[in-house]
Amino acid sequence: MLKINRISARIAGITVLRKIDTEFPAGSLLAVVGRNGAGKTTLLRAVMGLMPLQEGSISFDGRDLASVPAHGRAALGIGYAPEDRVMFPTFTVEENLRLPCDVLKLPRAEIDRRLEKAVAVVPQLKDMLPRSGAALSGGQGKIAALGRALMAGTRLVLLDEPFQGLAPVLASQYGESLRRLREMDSEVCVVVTESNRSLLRDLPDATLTLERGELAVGEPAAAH
Amino acid sequence: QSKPAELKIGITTFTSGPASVFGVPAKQAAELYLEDLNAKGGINGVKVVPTFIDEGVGGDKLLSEYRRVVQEQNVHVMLGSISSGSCNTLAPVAEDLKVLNILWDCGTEKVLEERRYKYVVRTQANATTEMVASVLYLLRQKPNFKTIAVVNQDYAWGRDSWELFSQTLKILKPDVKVVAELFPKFGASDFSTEISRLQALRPDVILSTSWGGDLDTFVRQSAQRGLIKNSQFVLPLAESSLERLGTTLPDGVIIGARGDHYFLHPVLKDDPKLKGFVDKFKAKTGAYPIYSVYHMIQALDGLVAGYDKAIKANKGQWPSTEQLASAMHGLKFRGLTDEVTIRDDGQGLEDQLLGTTRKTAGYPFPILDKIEIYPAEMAIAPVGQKSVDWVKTIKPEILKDPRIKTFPPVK
Amino acid sequence: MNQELFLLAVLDGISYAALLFLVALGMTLVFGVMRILNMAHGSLYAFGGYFAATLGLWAVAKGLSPAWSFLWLVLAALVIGAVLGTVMEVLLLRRIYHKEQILQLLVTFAAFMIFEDLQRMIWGAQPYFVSDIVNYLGVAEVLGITYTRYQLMVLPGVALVVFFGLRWFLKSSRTGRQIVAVAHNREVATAMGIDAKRICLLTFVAGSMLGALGGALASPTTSLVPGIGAEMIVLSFAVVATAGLGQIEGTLVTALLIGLARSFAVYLQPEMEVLVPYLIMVAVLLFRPQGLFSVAQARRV
Amino acid sequence: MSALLQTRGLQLAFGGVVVADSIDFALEQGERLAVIGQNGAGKTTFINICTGFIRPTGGSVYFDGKEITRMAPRAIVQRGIGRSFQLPQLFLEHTVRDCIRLAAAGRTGVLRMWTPLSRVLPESEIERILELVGLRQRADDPCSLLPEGQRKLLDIAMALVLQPKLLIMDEPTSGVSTEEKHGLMAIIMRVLDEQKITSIFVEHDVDIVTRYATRVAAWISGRIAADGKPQDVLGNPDIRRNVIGE
Amino acid sequence: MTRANLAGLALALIALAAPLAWPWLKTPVVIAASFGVAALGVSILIRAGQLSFGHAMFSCAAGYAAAFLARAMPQLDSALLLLVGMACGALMGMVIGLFVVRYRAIFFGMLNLALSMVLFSILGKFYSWTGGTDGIRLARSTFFGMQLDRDGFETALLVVAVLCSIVLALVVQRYQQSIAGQALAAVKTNETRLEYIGLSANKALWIGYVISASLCGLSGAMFALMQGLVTPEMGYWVRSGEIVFISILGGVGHPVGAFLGAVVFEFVKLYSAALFTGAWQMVLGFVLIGLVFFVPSGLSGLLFRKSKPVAETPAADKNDKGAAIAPAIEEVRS
Ligand SMILES: Nc1ncnc2c1ncn2[C@@H]1O[C@H](COP(=O)(O)OP(=O)(O)OP(=O)(O)O)[C@@H](O)[C@H]1O
Ligand SMILES: Nc1ncnc2c1ncn2[C@@H]1O[C@H](COP(=O)(O)OP(=O)(O)OP(=O)(O)O)[C@@H](O)[C@H]1O
Ligand SMILES: [Mg+2]
Ligand SMILES: [Mg+2]
Repeated sequence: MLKINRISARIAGITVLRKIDTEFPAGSLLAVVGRNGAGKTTLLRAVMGLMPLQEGSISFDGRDLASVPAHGRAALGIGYAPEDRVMFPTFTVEENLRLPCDVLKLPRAEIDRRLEKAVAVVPQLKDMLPRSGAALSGGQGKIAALGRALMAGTRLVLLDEPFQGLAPVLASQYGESLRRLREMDSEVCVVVTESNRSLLRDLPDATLTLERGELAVGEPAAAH
Repeated sequence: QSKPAELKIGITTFTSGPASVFGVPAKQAAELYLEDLNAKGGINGVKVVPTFIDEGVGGDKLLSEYRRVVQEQNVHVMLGSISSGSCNTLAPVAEDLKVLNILWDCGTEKVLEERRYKYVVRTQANATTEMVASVLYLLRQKPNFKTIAVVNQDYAWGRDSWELFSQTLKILKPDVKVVAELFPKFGASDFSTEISRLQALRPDVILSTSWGGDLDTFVRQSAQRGLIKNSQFVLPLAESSLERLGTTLPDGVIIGARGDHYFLHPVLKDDPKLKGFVDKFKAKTGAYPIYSVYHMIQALDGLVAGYDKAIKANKGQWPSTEQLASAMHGLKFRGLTDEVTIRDDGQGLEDQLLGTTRKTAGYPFPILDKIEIYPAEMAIAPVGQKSVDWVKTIKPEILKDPRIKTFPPVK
Repeated sequence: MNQELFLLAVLDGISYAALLFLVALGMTLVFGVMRILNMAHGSLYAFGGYFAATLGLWAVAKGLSPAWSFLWLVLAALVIGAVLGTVMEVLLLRRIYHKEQILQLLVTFAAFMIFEDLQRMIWGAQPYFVSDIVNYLGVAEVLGITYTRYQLMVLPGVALVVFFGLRWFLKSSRTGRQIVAVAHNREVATAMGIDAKRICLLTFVAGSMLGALGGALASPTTSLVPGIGAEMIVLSFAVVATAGLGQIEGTLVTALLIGLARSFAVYLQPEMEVLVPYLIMVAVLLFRPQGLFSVAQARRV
Repeated sequence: MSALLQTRGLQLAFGGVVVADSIDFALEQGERLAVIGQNGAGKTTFINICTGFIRPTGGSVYFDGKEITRMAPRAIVQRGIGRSFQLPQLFLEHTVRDCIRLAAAGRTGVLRMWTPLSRVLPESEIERILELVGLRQRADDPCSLLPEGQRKLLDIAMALVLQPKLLIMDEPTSGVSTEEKHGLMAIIMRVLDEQKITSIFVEHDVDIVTRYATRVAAWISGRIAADGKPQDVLGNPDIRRNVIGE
Repeated sequence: MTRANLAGLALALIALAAPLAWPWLKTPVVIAASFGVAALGVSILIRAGQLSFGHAMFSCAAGYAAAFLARAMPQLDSALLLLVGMACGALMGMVIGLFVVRYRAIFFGMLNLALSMVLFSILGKFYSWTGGTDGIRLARSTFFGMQLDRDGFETALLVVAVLCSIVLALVVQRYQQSIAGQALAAVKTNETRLEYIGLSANKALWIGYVISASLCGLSGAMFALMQGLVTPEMGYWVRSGEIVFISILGGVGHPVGAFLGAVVFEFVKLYSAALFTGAWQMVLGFVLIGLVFFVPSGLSGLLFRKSKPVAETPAADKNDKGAAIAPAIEEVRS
């Protein structure tokens, strides 16, 4: 579904991604692991168009994303939960969740439907919906960010270090949610980055290892 | 001293800031005048080349620029300036630099009363003459008023002119009550509150020596709120706003001209020099000359007359700056209107013209009616005496002084 | 001070506050979303005023009824805001969003310097004044004092309409919500599908229009002279900082506070008039360092 | 009062959410306390109160026998509490070396403000500290170029340079990759032992807690739900259900 | 000796030598030195990320202090007046600093601006004491006990101004290497951490503020002596803006920058005022924009560029910083 063709990216003159070449197939759960600073966040940001590419290209359903502006990716069905959560503090959690669909000008009924589905996948959201986006702790924020990513991400969901800072109990609940998501929607592709391999357990179908901005050799690009 | 190839003069004038309403027309006048002068061969065969300095940049930058023009370009004659503040600043510097400085438009009487200058002269009247004449005109035209309020700009001119006006008024009509003294910020663009307050106070007379945008705004807002109909307005500097304000000014407002110049001067309006210039200026700029224009021409005429006198005294040789400066003192010359005399202290004697607005068919703005002209000699402190002391010695007889020229109403 | 004077001072204060509010609102809106303090905002005020006056003069020359003036005023503000706002955003600001805040401030300061001279080149140094609409609307008697209907009703009316309109817009409209989101975090907003570039342009243009609207509405009662904008910048800064940055309600309250204090100062202590806004600002910040209205900050440790 | 750090009845709520519910707590010299707990239970808030970042609405904090409840952070630091942060707090425009020096300057006090920064700490000392946390190669790089994990290391190093009596670390290993986690903790704990520094650290990783803590406190909704030996707390069924999960 | 120090020395020599050939240069050079000293002061704060749009108030106040004193005691030596100006700046900085160092970024800038406007308005309002907008003239007094004529006085002032500049640049350089100076630079990037290593951000800022205010004070006195005139204009906010402009033009990386900036500024202004009458502000505006776009580190950054690459402020950090400065238009929602 999403093809990454030998992309490189630089930040402040330093190359942080080197010729990454991989594919995210539909209906899979992929993990991107690597040490700190390996370039995991940068890879996801590149997919979201938040990071200019030095070379290479990314295509989605065969369409080159270079022609799609960064803000156009949500419309393609790509959802993103950033590493630092970022709930909009003046909206309630529910409004935060509705925002990406609202921006896409979806009909109200459709938004309600998606919201229902998100709550079904992540039951912890239910109590949080009326709370202010500013009043969440770190872990709650991660949950809410997941919910928001699901609202737009009907086809591809990118989660940046979702387990970081989660208490073990919440981490396993989070894993449950991801499983549920795949049960409910077998076509969706989920990409999770993680610096702490042990937290992932048996969740992913495949694992990509990043090392200093390079895909570690010997890893299968993708598998099912 | 040998004759220079060309005579460079520096002219400070406002080309930016609110006072550019005076500065820009005056600059145009200077260019017009010098074009003519140079076409006729300049001063004794020497062409005059002006360098303009913007006064609008503020006191200290003006000073830097003034110094630069004098020192770098080796200029010996400066015309400076419009603002009284600038005059007070520049006069001692000119003396220091030994450059002839003609105070060409500013009104402050203090500059020449506080110190005797060798190199600084003024080619027009000072504030004392202007304010005393304004009081006289008010008292002669509208003797029966009991209360007065003042709305002046908050800077030296607004304060000093009120000081002179109120002192003179106190001597000549001690029973008048001052009900409000308002000094809104210089360049203020809203007088609603001041006007509300004046409406509540209902003074018989409202004086404002403001000018430019401040005056325009004040008059317009007063007209909108009806204030101008209820109180007698006295606007000693409003000759410069007449054309701009158009029909906003109702009939009956007292207007001063800061001198005896007016394009419909009752005696000289058909004089070829005045009329010729007014027509030419109007053709070039589309507007009638205002007082700063007359003052500029007067200063340049004075300079030319001064050179002529100095060259004569120097047996036909080009004079040194020092000789020129001494020739300027005691000089008699004519600008566009009546003759001006420069006294020993460098102060010029210039008559004062005041009138009352009246709308006529001929112009899209009011003209001056009931014009009176006050000769300078009767309204100025003698050499060596300070104006603030002198105004206290004015006698009530001055109101009936036979030297005052009155003119019948315009038909 | 009797009751009559008191009411008068209140009326004066309100009509002045209305203008101040509009201008400051534009500045605070831009700051709230883009975190850029626009030093050239006062120039937009001046340009709005001059352009409205020019249109007004043209209309008078054409013999159009002054009733149309209202259209000119608003039209002038919209056009100037759109043109200058777009030019500034696209040519200058868009290139420096990622730079330090100090540099952003300096760029707008540079724009201010350029606009000051530009304005003089276009409109010269003569005062401009077009007051047909004020005369057309006439005066109302308030407690025996004549007061122009324009200042009594139009100015406060427009300010209130803009206030409630903007509140509603930010709260309830789709674009408004997007503006709030971009204000908080540009990158994540982009990931949510919001075109941050467009939103910034939109906000900046809207802010510019508000500044220009202030100028346009001031033009019927004010002479436009060079330097009028520089004055306004400092004053709206004072309002914006006192209000709390990005605070719309705060801006309204502060503008009223400053407007009223100013007019009372003219009655009671005229010497204090120019000092009043700054004294209020210092006093407020002394006790509420984040301004009158402020939101608790996100924790970052 | 013999405890090094003691709190009495700490009380704080954020808009209705109680994040400190009369916390009574005491820490003895030489302990290594791990703080675990649900997300949003109030762990960071507790640290923030103890270090003067937030003021509680009720209760008091004592350090070394003196009350420090309403003191400014720097006063508390000067009394001997150092801390590191959940999100590293660095001087991004300074080099790694200068960050260390500045941290040491804090120790030397205000009277030497005019001393050149370069003379605050002997070079050898700086090298030693950087060696310890593995940042020696990056000594002259600006902090802004460090990746998240190394920032975390520097953050901890800066707290260590202060030579505090008590070091409080907020999630020292979160965001640090698996490969480095254990090494990092081992080094830190060695230094703490050498210098006899008492410590508190917030940690989600049960492995690390078991291995390095002498005592564990578990937070649930603004309260300390369990406090004691690691095996006791980690074995507590309440904690297993609410914090660790099965 | 570094390249920057060499350049500073060369600049000083030129400043002393050029007026020998062209005597009219004395005024602009002294004025440039005066602006340079003020910009040096402001650049101290810029290094802490704090932009003051009101520092001209210290120059202005110092100028008036010197003028009042000279009026009361005409026999007072000019060198003493310079010191008085500096002391006045320092004193005011200490008092005002107590208040403003509690604020950061926009609030800091605006408070300074507001206070400078208070001073500006007072000077214009109370005209019986201050001479209103026209200001006060300073009569020329002795210089180091010598009664000098205009030319001699200007020369003496020139020499003193250049010497002061050199000494102050060295002092500031030394300050910036000190703990206090480095702590001030750290205020820009992380105050929380500063507090947690036991240093007070406010105190560091206060020290910097007082130093910068004294420099501006000296600058004001120097300016007043040169012009023989003080006006409220010296404290107008646009003047503060110009001082900031000069610091950025010169670059805050090295003390020489302030003086480079001042010289360039003074001459650009002088000649654009003469060549583009009525458009000199516009010229300066374009120069400033060009500067920000192409040489954000200023002239000194351009001339003595360090080899180290400077990281761009990352987008995420920027948003964070913004959030610290202002909580957006959020109230609307709650
Ligand atoms: N704003 C920046 N300026 C300079 N370098 C940066 C910046 N952002 C990231 N980098 C560098 O880019 C590289 C990759 O960073 P990235 O955030 O993608 O890593 P990561 O794998 O997500 O790490 P982590 O597990 O710590 O989140 C790192 O070496 C980092 O130092
Ligand atoms: N400044 C604040 N304003 C409002 N609520 C806050 C604030 N700071 C913290 N909170 C709330 O207080 C609660 C406790 O937060 P705290 O950061 O102490 O939790 P924590 O135990 O450290 O969680 P985590 O493990 O996720 O870091 C959370 O619900 C959080 O949302
Ligand atoms: Mg990452
Ligand atoms: Mg925490």
